[in-house]
Parts: sequence; structure tokens; C-alpha cells
Amino acid sequence: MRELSYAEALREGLRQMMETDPSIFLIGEDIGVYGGAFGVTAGLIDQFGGQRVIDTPISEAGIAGACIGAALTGMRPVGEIQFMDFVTLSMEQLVLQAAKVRFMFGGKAKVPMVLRMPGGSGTGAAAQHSESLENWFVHVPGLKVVMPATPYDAKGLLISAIYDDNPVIFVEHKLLYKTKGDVPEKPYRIPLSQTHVVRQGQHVTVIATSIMVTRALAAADALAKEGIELEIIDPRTLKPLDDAPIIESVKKTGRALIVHEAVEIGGFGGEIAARIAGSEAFDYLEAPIRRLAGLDIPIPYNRELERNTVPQIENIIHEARKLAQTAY
Amino acid sequence: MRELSYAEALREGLRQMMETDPSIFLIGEDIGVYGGAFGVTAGLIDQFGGQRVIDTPISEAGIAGACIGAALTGMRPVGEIQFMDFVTLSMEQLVLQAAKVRFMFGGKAKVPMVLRMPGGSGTGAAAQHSESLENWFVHVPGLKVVMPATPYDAKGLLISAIYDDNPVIFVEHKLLYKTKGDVPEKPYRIPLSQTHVVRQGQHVTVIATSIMVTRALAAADALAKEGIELEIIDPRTLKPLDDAPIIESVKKTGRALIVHEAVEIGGFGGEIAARIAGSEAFDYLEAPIRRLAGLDIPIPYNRELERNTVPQIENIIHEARKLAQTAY
Amino acid sequence: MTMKDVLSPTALSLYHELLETLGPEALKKMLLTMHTIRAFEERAEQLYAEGRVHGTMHLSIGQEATAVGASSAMIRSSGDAGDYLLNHHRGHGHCLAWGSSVDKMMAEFMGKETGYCRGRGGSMHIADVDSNNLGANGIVAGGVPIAVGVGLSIKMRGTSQVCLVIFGDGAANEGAFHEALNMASIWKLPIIFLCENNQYAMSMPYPKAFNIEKISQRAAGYGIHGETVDGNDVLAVYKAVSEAAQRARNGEGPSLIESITYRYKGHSKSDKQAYRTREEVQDWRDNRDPIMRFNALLVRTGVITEAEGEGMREQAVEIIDRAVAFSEASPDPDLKMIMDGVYA
Amino acid sequence: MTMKDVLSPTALSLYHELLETLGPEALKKMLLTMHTIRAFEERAEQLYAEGRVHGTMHLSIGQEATAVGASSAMIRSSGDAGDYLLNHHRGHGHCLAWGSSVDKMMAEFMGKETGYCRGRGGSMHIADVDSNNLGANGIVAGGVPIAVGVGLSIKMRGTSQVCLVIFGDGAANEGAFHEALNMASIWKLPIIFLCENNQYAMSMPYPKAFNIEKISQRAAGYGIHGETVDGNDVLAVYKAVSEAAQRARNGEGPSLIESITYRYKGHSKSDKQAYRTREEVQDWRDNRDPIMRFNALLVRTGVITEAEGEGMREQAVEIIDRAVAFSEASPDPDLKMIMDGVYA
Ligand SMILES: Cc1ncc(C[n+]2csc(CCOP(=O)(O)OP(=O)(O)O)c2C)c(N)n1
Ligand SMILES: Cc1ncc(C[n+]2csc(CCOP(=O)(O)OP(=O)(O)O)c2C)c(N)n1
Ligand SMILES: [Mg+2]
Ligand SMILES: [Mg+2]
Repeated sequence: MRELSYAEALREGLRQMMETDPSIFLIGEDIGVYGGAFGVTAGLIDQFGGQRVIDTPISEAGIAGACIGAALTGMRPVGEIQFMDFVTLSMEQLVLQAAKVRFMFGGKAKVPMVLRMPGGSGTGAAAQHSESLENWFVHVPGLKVVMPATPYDAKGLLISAIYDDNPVIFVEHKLLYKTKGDVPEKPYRIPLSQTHVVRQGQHVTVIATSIMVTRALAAADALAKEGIELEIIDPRTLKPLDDAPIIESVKKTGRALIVHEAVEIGGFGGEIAARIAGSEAFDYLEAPIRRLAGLDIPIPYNRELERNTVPQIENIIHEARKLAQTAY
Repeated sequence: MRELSYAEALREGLRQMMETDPSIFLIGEDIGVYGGAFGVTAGLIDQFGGQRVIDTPISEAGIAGACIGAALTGMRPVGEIQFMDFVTLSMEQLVLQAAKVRFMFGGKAKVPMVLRMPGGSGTGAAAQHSESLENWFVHVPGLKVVMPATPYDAKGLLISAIYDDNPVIFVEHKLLYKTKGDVPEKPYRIPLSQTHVVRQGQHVTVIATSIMVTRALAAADALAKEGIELEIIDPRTLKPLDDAPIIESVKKTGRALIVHEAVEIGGFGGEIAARIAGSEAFDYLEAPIRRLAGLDIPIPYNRELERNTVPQIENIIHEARKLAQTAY
Repeated sequence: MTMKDVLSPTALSLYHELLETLGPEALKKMLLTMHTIRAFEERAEQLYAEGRVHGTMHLSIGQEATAVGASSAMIRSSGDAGDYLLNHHRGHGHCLAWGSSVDKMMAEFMGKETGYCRGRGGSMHIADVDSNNLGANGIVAGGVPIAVGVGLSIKMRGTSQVCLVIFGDGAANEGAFHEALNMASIWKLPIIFLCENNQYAMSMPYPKAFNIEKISQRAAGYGIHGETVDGNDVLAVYKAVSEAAQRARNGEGPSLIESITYRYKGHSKSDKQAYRTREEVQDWRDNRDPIMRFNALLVRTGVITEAEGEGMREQAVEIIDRAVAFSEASPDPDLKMIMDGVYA
Repeated sequence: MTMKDVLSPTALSLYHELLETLGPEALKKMLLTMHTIRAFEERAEQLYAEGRVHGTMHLSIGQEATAVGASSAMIRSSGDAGDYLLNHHRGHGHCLAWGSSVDKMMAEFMGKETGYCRGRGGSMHIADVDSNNLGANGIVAGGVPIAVGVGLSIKMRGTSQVCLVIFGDGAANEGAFHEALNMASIWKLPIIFLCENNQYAMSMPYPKAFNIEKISQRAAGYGIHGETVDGNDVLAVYKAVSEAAQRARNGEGPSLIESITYRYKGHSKSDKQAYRTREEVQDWRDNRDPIMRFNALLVRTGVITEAEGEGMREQAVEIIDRAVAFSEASPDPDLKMIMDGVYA
């Protein structure tokens, strides 16, 4: 199969959908001639023109509102927030409007919109350009939250998100944009809310999201040489969450390690831990549930500090090994 | 001891601090002659004047910014967000500025501010006036999050929050404003990050926040008649969290029930569950950890629907009883 | 303009112009709708006082002319043939003026399954998407950026629709207002930003929150048309909004219209009104009441008799009586359906 | 104003006025600072290209006159005796003009423990709270509402300080800008809102994001003083900011000053600049460069010789050399202290 980068896969998904459906349009800062801060929309303005690839002023609440109003009146907008951090400026529109409008109106309206945004650290952009805020949205009824880890998932999930009739927060990762992988040329959908068992193994269940899936896979390769087999699970859609494969896996392995980049405290790992600890898998646990996640500090500028703020491959190896060796 | 309502206790705390320290001032919408939407600041403008009890335009980002700038330059602002929902408009200022400025500047600045806001449902104000968003802030390094459940705690924690040199998100509950309790007249401080064991019991540990503490106490009274003794724990400060008393308690009871009003998914209960499941208390658990929290829907207008969206006393009784009877 | 000016040359000349174009029946209907709004809200207040509804509500008594004048200037129809409405917390009047069912509105207010939002929304969130009424918003200025999206969508779909978004003076100090007006301007979107300046944002008097005389002066900062009208003169509002709609349909972009009006009642249920005097309220009631004024105009120019005018008031009360009866006979939402309607 | 106008009657009359009040040494210092800023940023770019720093950076090459003109008009001192500075991502120049240590800035840029922020902040977050420089902000308009709080604090503390907040044209379309200007106006706060209109917000040309000719026209919507100056004329900027500071100290409230300027380099490291032509950039470089212009003025009026002017450029490069050497000799942050500095 043909290889594409994560950014290219996203772009191809956008292009193919726009080619078939005139109700789909893109809106965001510098997504036109600039091609987006990370190049995802490069060239699309040439194909579709400025009426469907809309450059906005720096107005993040306005961008969100523009998506909502268009979605309410028959369009399928795909908005871009240039860095996930800036979604802090769209929270009212997303949380009090997009997420609630349907329910408040008795189920009589729908808001089919996607808001794409790159999260994560690793580029030396420091505290205001490195947030991982996905769990905020997981906490909001009415929103869906999608977080692809591979080019294949990126394209397939994006297409599903565009055709979903609900507001979808689509979280990309800056460090993934250049990673490559097999991507079918034809449009295809990966259903939302379908957790994916990325790698099978019997010793420790690792639930990882976004770039941590990649790092967990690398850790699994290393540990396999020591005879420790990790089972790696990527929820892909964080909300609504398909938790059955997670519970099943923990019943099999008896050990759970949850890995995400976002700050550990108050993060998505808590939700996963609580689901496991409140489920039938509880009876199968052979060790305490472990979380490995971001330190409780803003992302520092200095490269070494930055690296040490979020989980790296070696940290996953270390934690998974320890967990595999913990006897209850 | 003298009884005061929760709102009166807060007001007395504000008044006493303002009387002793000219760097403290209040800022928010309708906090002057109107006395605040819930009456907390009633009369303070008469005593301190409009220079220290500042009515603002409807500009929630501006209110947050005003607090940050004043705090950076020697003042101790206490801001009010009229309903917690509207803090969605202040997120950028709180999360990317207030929380991070100190760290980003190498520890060389401080932001001693308090932002008060009433959360919670139960007043028929529907989806856009009933949010419980505290876990968002728990997830943000640099912020503190305080959530008092009684008039006594309200005054003592507010005074500590005002004198804390960090930005503190101070979450009140609309339904608590009129509840009464003993409150010392003299100013006093309850240290932040000091979890409180509100009631002792040996069968089930109930970790509850805000109004759920009140409901859990009522449930405990009812269950005591059946011979089931609940141990009720109120973290009071959600961040930084003092989790030791929680872990200790679960080691004793072997059973944990977490109760909050906020939506269960992605909520603070996940953090508590994960801490328990990752701690030494894990080995003492005799039943899966249970969460009882808000349904994953926006708060509905209709009174009965609204009531059924968040935990009530009878739900706590039911869950705690079931948990007490679960054998591992 | 006060009662004394009802028959002023300017008022009369506008009146005759519109009498000509709209016909007397349309004007009578406007007056009846104003009565209906007032009757609805007076009943709402009473139901609240009797403990028959909970929550809060924001009454627009005294502001009926803006609601009716503005809506009458728009094309109220469904689908691509109709214009769009977005409004905010003080929205009963706009919704009624748009032509929504009084029964379904009252049922919503009373939390019933037959209400527009099946009892989920309540007073602050009444919507009727089928008639392009995209709903009221409990967040000050919350609907203003949404209007930008509606305007964009109209432009992309190539229809000749217009989006009317109504908000208060307080909303004009939210950041969202600023972003939305700018975006609407640079893209020349067919939007009418109608600011009901009722002198207060909750307890905040307009002059304390603005250092300008008129909110419409802000239009210049976005390069769009701005104008201030007497919001208690239903015909003046009609005219300004009609012209704005025409500009929008012509591709000339958005307008900011400030409508000067006054609310007689407190901000919401719990307002002691310490921020204003009784005399001020009484002065507006006695001298500038929009219903009295328009009624006087129609009576003095012979379009209706005094008795017909009085009859309209009674007719409105009957409409409301029926709506309350309808609502009371309606079922409550089914608790088993509580999770319903969150996701499509 | 282009190079040709350097000796125009208006330019000369302002020049002679300021030469009188400030004296030649002050003017020379301004020129040297402009050179230092340019040298700093040229070196920054080079360090980046060599892979010796990571992250991103926003160079203000071409905009030095605004930074130096504005800062020179403020009282730069610590504590209650000094004014305050807040700025944004394109902030090296403002910080240097404010008088901050070049060594500590460079060390911060290189992520060192000896940097202003101990390597935690980097290019976008340099602050020196001790000199009332409250820091750069990576969020467009993020510092603008903070200025309101600084202004309030000044008023409550009763000092005669002023807060200068510098931001770009793009920032003027954020909601926060609107809320802040309104609050500053109604409370008459001592704030100077200085908008560096460098023609682009990233790739967005000013005329596509605004439907008005000048951003300063927005001042009228808040009832404050607004004015547009030639931002490549250091003395014009100095004068406008001085007057604004004077008004602020007199209790006349805030001003919005728009400074027209241009950035020569891309928005940040990764900019292909497809949104503008090389010719446009070259035109600004050749004909309106702020350093060339000010140098020419000082040379032609005999305040410095050609050689002295050239010497200043070299002197600036040496200052930067020393700063790089200082930084390279400095330790990296200690990994064990990673959790440090989050909470007070
Ligand atoms: C973002 C936000 N802030 C505050 C409130 C609380 N609130 C509701 S209405 C209101 C006053 C609104 O004033 P205005 O816009 O003039 O409308 P009016 O009530 O006068 O019709 C306030 C402060 C809110 N609902 N939303
Ligand atoms: C809230 C926010 N939105 C977007 C960005 C990304 N961004 C950084 S600078 C910039 C352009 C800013 O333009 P302007 O304000 O004119 O300043 P300039 O870069 O021209 O100095 C953008 C879009 C950001 N940092 N913050
Ligand atoms: Mg108002
Ligand atoms: Mg710019």
C-alpha cells in the first residue's frame, strides 16, 4: 500500500470529502495560501478557492461560532484551531453552544461540525503552545473527541467525523504530522467509538492515546526481547468511549498501564482507571492500576526539561516492566 | 457558636479581609448595588465604595485579565464569575496566563488572585447556567481549586485562598448559599490542601465534594439506622489534593464510593478512583471502586429531569448500601 | 419620542408611508402581537409567582415594539425561503413576533413534553428550528458569533436569506460581539445585528459600561452601517430593519442597529432594582409605552376604534389562557427518556 | 515616510524639538538600541539555523523604531517609580528597548538557567518583573486584558505609573482587545495600547482582516484617543507615546496608538511567505528602513559622523557576541528542579 504522512492523510481526507460534498468547507487561521501552521491544508485553497477554504482573522470564538451557525443551517464545516492551546478562547462556543444546542432544543437541531487542532509538546514552543486538553472535552456531554495516532486512522477517523452529525473535537499531534504509514487511496471510514487493539500481548495491558501509541509500540518491541508482551490498546475515540476491549484485555492480563501526554492529574487516565476499577476486570487485577502521564507543570522551553515533562519510550519500558513484575 | 449562612460566611470573610488589607478588592458583574447574583457581596459596596467593589461590563475575559494584572503588581483581587458556566469565556486568561505566568517566568512572578464562581444545578436554570467544571481546573498545573461544602469551610478556606500567592479557583454551590452552620466571628484560616474526614465510619468510604457532602451526610444518617456506617471525606481543596486521608480510609473500609455532581465521564471522580487504584489501598479493596456522579447530559430545564440528572440522597443511600453488601 | 410625539410630523409621515405599503391589516396584526407578547409575559410572571414554574425568566415588558417591528421586517418562512432568527435570554417577545406557536412556547415555559424543546430548554432556550428560529441563548452574546456561521452558510448556499440576531446592550461589551462584527464585515455577510439597548445590563446602567453616547457608533470600527432608532416606535424599528435586510440581500453586508428601549420589570425574578428609581420606570411606562403609543396612533388615525384597541388586549389574554390550558393538559417529559437528544 | 522624506520639514521640525528636549546623547542611544535589536535578532536567526536553539521565534527586524520610540517615552525604573511593559510574541525588541540585559535575554533564548526565565520561557516569554517588564505573551492579545489589571492596580495604589502594552494588528481582532479597551476607557485607566501594524498577521494581510482603513479608528468606539503614526520613524513614535503617557498621568485615560511598520522576515521559522512578494519586502527595506532613516537623520544634521554610525552597528554586534559567549558558558537548568516554580 501507498505510504502517506499523517498530515498528508488528513489532507487527502479533506480533499476527497470536499470533492464529493459541497456542504463541506474549511475555516481557520492561515489555512489558505499559508497552508496551515503545520501544512495540513496546503494546496487546498488552489483547488477549492477562498470561498471554501476560508482564512479568518485571529478570532477563535468567532471561528467556533462560524462553524456552529453553518452546521445548524445545513453545512458541514471543518474548523481549524491553529494550536490546541487557543481552543481556550472557544470554550464558551463549544461547550455552552455546540455541545448543548441539540439537547436544549429537545433533540430538534443538529451541529455536524469538526474542529481540528494540534496538541502536544516536543517542538520547543513552551507552555502556551503545547497543551493536551482532550479530557476537558471528554467531560462535556454532547461533544465527541477523536485522537488518531496513525496516518491510517487519521484519514479514516476524519472522514467519519465529518459525516457525524455531532460536534467532534479532532485532536492531532504536532509530532505525528510527519510520521508515515500505509493509507488507502480511496476514501474509507473508521467508525467512531471503536477502540483498537493495536498489538496483542498477555502480560500488561497498555492503554495509550495519540503519540503515546507510537511510543508504547516501541516500548513493546524492546520488552518483547525480555519476554514481556504488552497488549497495546488505542481508544482512538475518547468520547463516546468504547471501553469493552479495555476491560476484556485487563481481564486477560491482570495488569493495566495507562499512558498519555496530558497532565496526569485530572486527566483521561483517571477515567480509564476508574472504568477498570469499577468493572468486572477489577476481580482479575493482579497489581495496582498504573498511570504514566505528563508532570503537573506547564511545558518548559528548555529541550531537556521539555522532554522530561511527558512520557518517553524509556519511561514506558520502565513502568511496564515494573508492572509486569509486580505480584499482587 | 453563631450561625451564618454559606453566603453570609463568605461575605464576612471578604469584609474582614478587606478591612485589614487595602490590597484586596472585589471585581465582577453586578457585585455592587445588586450585591451579586446570589447576594454574596450585598452591602460591601456601601462599606468599601465603588473603587474596591468594582462592577464590570459583561466581559469575563476582561475580568480574569484584570485580576491577573492587578495580582502581578501587588494587589490581591477577588474576582467573581456570575455563574461557573461563564468561566468558559475566561479560560485563556486563567489557563494560559494566570496558571503559567509564574513558571514561564522562571518562578519570578506571582499571581495571588481568587476567582469565585457558583457551580451546580438545582435552580431550574437549565443547561447554560448549571455547569460543574471543577475538574478542568484540577487538570491545570499552576491553579489551585477549592470547593467548600459548609459555611464554616467557606469562610476559612476563602481567607486562606485570598492569602495564597497562587491563582485559586473557588467554586461555590448555588444550593448551598442559604444553608446554615456555625461560623466563628473572628477571621480564621483553614489551610488549603487539607482533606477533611467529616464523619467516621467503618463500612464504606464516601469521598464527596461540595453539596454532595451534605447529601452524603444525610445518607449516612439513614444508613446508620441499618447498621451501615459511612466514612465521609471531603477533600475541600481538589488541587493540590491531600489524598493521604482518602487512601487511609479506604485501607480501613475496603470500599470506596466517590460522589460528585459534575458529569461522571472525565470528572474528578476518575482522579480519585485512579489514586486509590494505584495506591497501597488497592490491596485492601473488597469491592470495585464506585463512582456516583452526574449523567452524561446537559442539565435539563424540567424539574424532575433536572433532579434526576445529578446524585440525590436516595441515590447515595442506594449505592452505598449496595457497595457495603458487595463481597469481593 | 414620548406619547406627546405620537402625532408628530415625522411619526405621521413614516406611518402613512407604511400604511400604504403594508396595509391596515398588517399594522393591526402588529399591534395584536405586541399585546400578545405583553399578555404572555404578564402571565409568565404570575405563573412564576404562583410557584407553577421554576427556574428564572427575563421579561421584556416595555420592549415589545422592537420585537414586533424587527420580525415584521423579515421573511418568516421555513427552509431556504425564510430568514433566520437568533436571540438571547430576554427572548419571549422575539419568538412570539417571529410567529411561533404560543401553545408550544407556554408548554416549554412550563417544562412540558409538548413544548418546543420538550421541556429540556425552558424560558431561556426556546427555539423552533423548523421556522428558522435558531433559538434563544442564555449566554450574553452567545448567539452573536453563531450568526456569523449562519451568514456564511447563506452566502455559500447562495440563497437570499438574511440572519437577524438580537441581543442586549450588555452583549456589546463581550469579546464575541467584536469578533463577530468584524468577521461579518470583512466577508460582507447578510446579518442584522440588532442591539436592544434597554438602558441596563442587569444592574449596570448603560453609561457606566460604555464611554460612548450610542452603541451604534461602534459600527464605524468595523466599517459597517450603524444606526440608532427609537425602539419603542414599532414603525421606526420596522423601517430600520427592513432597510438593513434590503442592504443585506443586495450584498452590502451587515448592519448594526441599536434600538433604544426600556424594560419595566426587574432583570430576572430575583432583582430588587436598587440601581434605578421608581420614577424612572414610571416615566417610561406613562410616556413612552410602545403599545399605548402604537394604539394611540392607530386610533387617532382611524384605523381602529378605541373599543377595537381594547378588544385586542382581551383577545391576547384569551390566546394566553388557551396556551396555559394546553400546557396544563400536556404531559411532563418521560423520565425514562432522560438521556435522549444529546447526540444525533 | 520614505528615505526621501527624512529631511522633510515636518520630520526636521519634530527632530529639532526632540533634540532640544532630549539632547543628542539620548538620540544616539536610541540609534544604538535599534542596532542592538537588529543584531540580536540576526544572531537569533543564525543560531536557529545552526541548530543551536530549538522552538520557534518571531523576528521584529524592520520594526525597531516602534520598540525604541515607545520605550524611550516611558519611565523605565523598578517598583512604583517605573512604568510597566507588557508585550507579545514578537517581543525581543521591546524587551531590549526597555533596557533589559542582553546577556540574560540571550541566555533565555538559548534555554539556559541564567536566562531571565531560567530557560523555562524561551523566546516568546521573556520577562523581567524586577524592571516592571511583565513579560511577553505567546497568545495573540493575551496580555491586553492583563494591562487592564495593571491599570486598575496603578489607580488603586495611587501612583503615577503608566502601563504600555504592545501587540500586533492581528490582536486587534481578538475579543480580548475589545473587552480590555472598553474597560480601560470606562475606568479611565493609565494604559497605552500600542498596536504595531506590520501589515500582516501571519499570512493574513491587514486589508483582508479589517474593513477599515486604520485600526486607530476603533478608538472612537470606546471613546478614547486614537491615532496612527509612522512606526518606522522612531521620533514620531516617541512623540505619540510620550503624549499618551502624559494624558494617562493626567488622568485622561487610555489611548490607542497604531504604529505602521513592516516585518522583513517571515512570521516565524517555518514561513514560506507565499502571501507577499519579494518586491514588497525589498521596497520597505530599501526605502523605509527605520535604522537607515534615523542614522541618515543624525548624520545629515551632524549629530554623528558616517563612521560613528557604522561604529554603532559594530558595537551592537559586539554586545551580542558577548551575550552569546555568556550564554554558552552558562549552565543548563538542573533536571532535578523540573517541578520548581509552578506554585509560589
Ligand atoms: C456570558 C454571560 N455573562 C453573564 C451572564 C448573566 N447575565 C444574564 S443577562 C445579563 C445582563 C444582560 O444585559 P443585556 O445584554 O443588556 O440584556 P438585557 O438583560 O438588558 O436584555 C447578565 C449579566 C450571562 N448570562 N452570560
Ligand atoms: C490566540 C492565538 N491565536 C493564534 C496564534 C498563532 N499566532 C501567533 S502570532 C500570529 C499572528 C499575529 O499577528 P499580529 O498580531 O499582527 O502580530 P505579528 O506577528 O504581526 O507581530 C498568530 C496567528 C496565537 N499565538 N494566539
Ligand atoms: Mg440591557
Ligand atoms: Mg502583524
